[in-house]
Amino acid sequence: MIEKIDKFDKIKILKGEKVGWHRYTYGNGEEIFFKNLIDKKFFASKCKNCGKLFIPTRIYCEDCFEEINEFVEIKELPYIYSYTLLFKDLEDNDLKEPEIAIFLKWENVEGGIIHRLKEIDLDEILIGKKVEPVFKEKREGNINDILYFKIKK
Amino acid sequence: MEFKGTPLKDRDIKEKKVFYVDWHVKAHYAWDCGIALSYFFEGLKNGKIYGRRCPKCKRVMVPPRMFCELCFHPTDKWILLKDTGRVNTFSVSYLNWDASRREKPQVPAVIEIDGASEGMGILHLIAHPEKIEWENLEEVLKYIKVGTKVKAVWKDEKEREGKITDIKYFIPIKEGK
Amino acid sequence: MKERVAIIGIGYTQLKPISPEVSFREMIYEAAVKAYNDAGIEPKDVDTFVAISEDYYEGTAIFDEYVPDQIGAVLKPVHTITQDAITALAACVMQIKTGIFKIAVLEGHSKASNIVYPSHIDAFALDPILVRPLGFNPIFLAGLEMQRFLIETGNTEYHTSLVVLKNKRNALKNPIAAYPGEISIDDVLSSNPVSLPLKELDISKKADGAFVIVLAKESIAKKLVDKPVYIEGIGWLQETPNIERRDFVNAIYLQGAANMAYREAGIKNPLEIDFAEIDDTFSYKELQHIEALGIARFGESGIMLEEGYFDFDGAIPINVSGGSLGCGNLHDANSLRGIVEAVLQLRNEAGERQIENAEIGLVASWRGIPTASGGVVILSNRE
Amino acid sequence: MQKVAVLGAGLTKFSRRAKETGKELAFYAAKMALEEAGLEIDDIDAVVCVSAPDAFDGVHMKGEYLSDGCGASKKPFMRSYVGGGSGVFGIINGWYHIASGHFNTCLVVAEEKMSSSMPHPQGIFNAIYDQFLERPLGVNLLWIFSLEMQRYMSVHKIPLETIALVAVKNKKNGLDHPCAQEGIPGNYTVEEIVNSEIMCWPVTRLMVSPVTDGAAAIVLASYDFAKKFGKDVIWIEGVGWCLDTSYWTNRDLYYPRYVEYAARMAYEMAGIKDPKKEIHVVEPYDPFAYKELHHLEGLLLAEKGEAPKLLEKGFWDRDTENGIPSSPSGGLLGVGNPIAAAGLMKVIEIYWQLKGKAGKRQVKREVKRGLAQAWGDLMQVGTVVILGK
Repeated sequence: MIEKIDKFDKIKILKGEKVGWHRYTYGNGEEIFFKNLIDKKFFASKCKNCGKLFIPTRIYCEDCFEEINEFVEIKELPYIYSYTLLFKDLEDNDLKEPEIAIFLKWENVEGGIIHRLKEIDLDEILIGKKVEPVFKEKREGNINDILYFKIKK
Repeated sequence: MEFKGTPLKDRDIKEKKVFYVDWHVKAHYAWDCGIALSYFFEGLKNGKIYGRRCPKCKRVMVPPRMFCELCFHPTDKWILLKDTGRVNTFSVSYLNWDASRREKPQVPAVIEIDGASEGMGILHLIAHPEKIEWENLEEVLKYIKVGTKVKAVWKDEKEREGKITDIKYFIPIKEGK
Repeated sequence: MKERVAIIGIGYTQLKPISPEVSFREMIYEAAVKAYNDAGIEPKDVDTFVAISEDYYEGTAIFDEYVPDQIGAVLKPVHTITQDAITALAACVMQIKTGIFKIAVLEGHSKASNIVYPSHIDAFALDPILVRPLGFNPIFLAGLEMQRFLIETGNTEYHTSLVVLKNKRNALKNPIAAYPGEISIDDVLSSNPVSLPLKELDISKKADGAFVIVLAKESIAKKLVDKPVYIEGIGWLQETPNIERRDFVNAIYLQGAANMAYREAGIKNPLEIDFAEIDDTFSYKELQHIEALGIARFGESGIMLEEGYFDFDGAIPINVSGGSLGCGNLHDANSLRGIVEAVLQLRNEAGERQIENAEIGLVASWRGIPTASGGVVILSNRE
Repeated sequence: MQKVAVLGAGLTKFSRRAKETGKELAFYAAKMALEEAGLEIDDIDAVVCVSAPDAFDGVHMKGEYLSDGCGASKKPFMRSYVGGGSGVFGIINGWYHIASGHFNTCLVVAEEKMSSSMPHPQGIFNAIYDQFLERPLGVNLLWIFSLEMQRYMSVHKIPLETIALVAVKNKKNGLDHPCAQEGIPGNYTVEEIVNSEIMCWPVTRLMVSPVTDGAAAIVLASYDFAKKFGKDVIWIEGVGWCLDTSYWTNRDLYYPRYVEYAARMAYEMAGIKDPKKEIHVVEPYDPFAYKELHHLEGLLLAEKGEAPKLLEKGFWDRDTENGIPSSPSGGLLGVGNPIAAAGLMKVIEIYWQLKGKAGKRQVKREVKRGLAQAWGDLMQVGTVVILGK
């Protein structure tokens, strides 16, 4: 280009945003997981082709690409597969209080769920620890129906 | 062949028959206008419309750009254009950006700016010459057709911010009818 | 078609934290002019064009509308791939190998500085029902992965800090790098916590920049330039989009992509490569990717790094360009920086960063949070 | 260059609002295509996904989100994206995966869930316009269509009633499509079309294709792989795509030159000298009534300004004897418009017509070669594919 901006005050920036918001209906898979979460139950989908169990429930097996229509309750509690102490909010500002994000898995069940951990003092070894959910009173079929998980004493 | 899918009614959602969750994404941006548009918007702030010329194909282009996309060659001159033009095409819109209905129509148009090369237009709005707001389709068609001459109506100088909206709208001018 | 595809032209701009003096069009145009000059051709000689972009990085819907003008592609076959640059490079290679197209161009850029809330955009990639409603800053996923990776492989935060030190130091010798620097292990270990064990200096900072690459089939490449760089093998893979199904320890996507690329390039042992430009969006990712590529055995990438195996003068120099930690994070265009570095090395034009008699280079990409997808391409200057 | 065959096709119901997530819609369509091709997911070497703006489904990097529903876990996966043209571009993207010799089979999945975007999917299109020069004017998607329609009508002096015949034809054809969106097909008179509510004059409500959720999928395979499937295999004979400048206000919108360039590329590859004779059935992109005619001229199947006249003579009707049936599927106006999946639905219609499996929609005349075309962006991209027996 044979001409460039060489004075700072000649630079123009235009502020703006992509308009619109979003409303996501749950699919057939998610619906089963959260319908049962209202009753404080964790459900997994079971693939009749490979026999694997998956949390959260989905209507297809990601590995065999077969349709799934069998769903079973998983009674035992999940364990902490990994955890992290998170210091930032969505605007990349420091959180008032850092919080613990966790990835929970169930024994011999594929997948797992992301959630938050509370009532914890930090020097405990967390990996592998069993946790139990603390539910909201009024549940409506949302991942936040679980307020948080805490270590199963 | 059995085709799958579960159609829903508006009611199903309003009456919460199905689960759903909402989210408002904060997709905010501070876009760099760059060389050509910074100059163009500076011009608008001063009540002027500038085009940019390509030395190889001689096209005078608006909106301006620092390179000619056909010759793939740098453009070399700022050309002061008139703030009048000709309607290349127009429409009569009863819709806002989000598909909500408008009582009174708006007239978006591609306006070829006088002084730029043939066919060089920009998108803008055309208003009623006196009442500013159009009553209905019939009234628009009395004033506007492909080829109608139009003139820019500018915001007051102190209100101008260096944006495309510094031109409030265009209005049809006499000999165009 | 048996003929290889070669890179014959590269064009790129300075990488910078902000670039307010040029629009995305002007920035890309500059890179395109350089690429066509480097390849000794004009845009009208090009048969097909591929660009990479993501709507929410650009702030526009259907961004491919705004691609053709600045790369000289008006009224030509042009399409956008919304993925990393190596997957898009594969799109160019496959088009040329159909025999219909002789010369192709690939464009990728970043205007990350224009995004006001980058973490909101990353969060918008999370599953809207299962994860996003929790409201976490999506960087938590890197924290979770780094935690498990360090525990299971035995690599330590000392090793991940060493990656940052190496790459920022390498960037001192790369004139286009946005974040070069001489820092210590302690600087990294004591930097602000973000999502422990992930700290501020473990994370590559965003940068703006544009890249254009010209490719041609071998017979044409040899006529046009005297130092074509050949694509010996290319691979790309999607592990899974679901956070709960991904492997937190092994980069399965790179294992799969590498197998594809090694097989096509006839590489039996990864140690045959002379250097590599590997995704280092986060410090631990370079180690994870080194192990996935088979350059180091499971759990040994940290030790080999410590012994200088991957230093500029080591057995297999990794990220001599400075990587993302040294040059800046350009989203999906990161691997274009890697490809450009590999081309400069294989043309013996890397100046102070030149690796002696480099013949085979590898570039590996990752699309960043929250994906588990990436690609591998193997380049050489062997006739 | 490897010859590429189409071995199977799948579709979901088209609906204004689907309960399923985009992943699940993609799964249903992909699974159906695999079943028709008699293949398992392990037979698939690579997966291509096409989908229009991420802002519809409301997920950034939407290709990643959809990939497991497209069967792409642990496979080479690529999402290509040319706006509205993506539907037909999906088969082109899959074509070069195989024609290059890199893969033997490729699953192409097109998905769109527009209903997630609020307050109305049309609002999402505000962001396709230039943020500096056009969005600040409060621009609506339909502006650009009505501006183009006005230009097309005024240059060729085409009456609104003639253009309305496209909507009459397609909505009638759509009655016979099993996936048609509820309330979209129907028997309408020209008057009903012309006098329906004005949206953006000269565009009225019944001339606009609806907002739709849906998915489509096809299975592609190389010549050697497809030989096992006997004789009635459908082949890809030609592909073409072309993108015009983004400065749409500097182009004369009366004629889609980018569609012509794409069509010429495909005709050349297919060895077609006289398209009007050698194309036996066509599915041009019809998001708006006038657009079908606009595209038929770009595809060189009618002279400039002639498509409307031929329409009046029934040249494009489904049961024409000597004309070229256009949009026998019912098109976007008659079946629904889930953007990327709409484009692939049109490709699938050509595939089913050539296989004689279009049921009540089967055209009367004999067909050996058909063309599907999609359009997109700011009146800017043409994508063309030619299928043959």
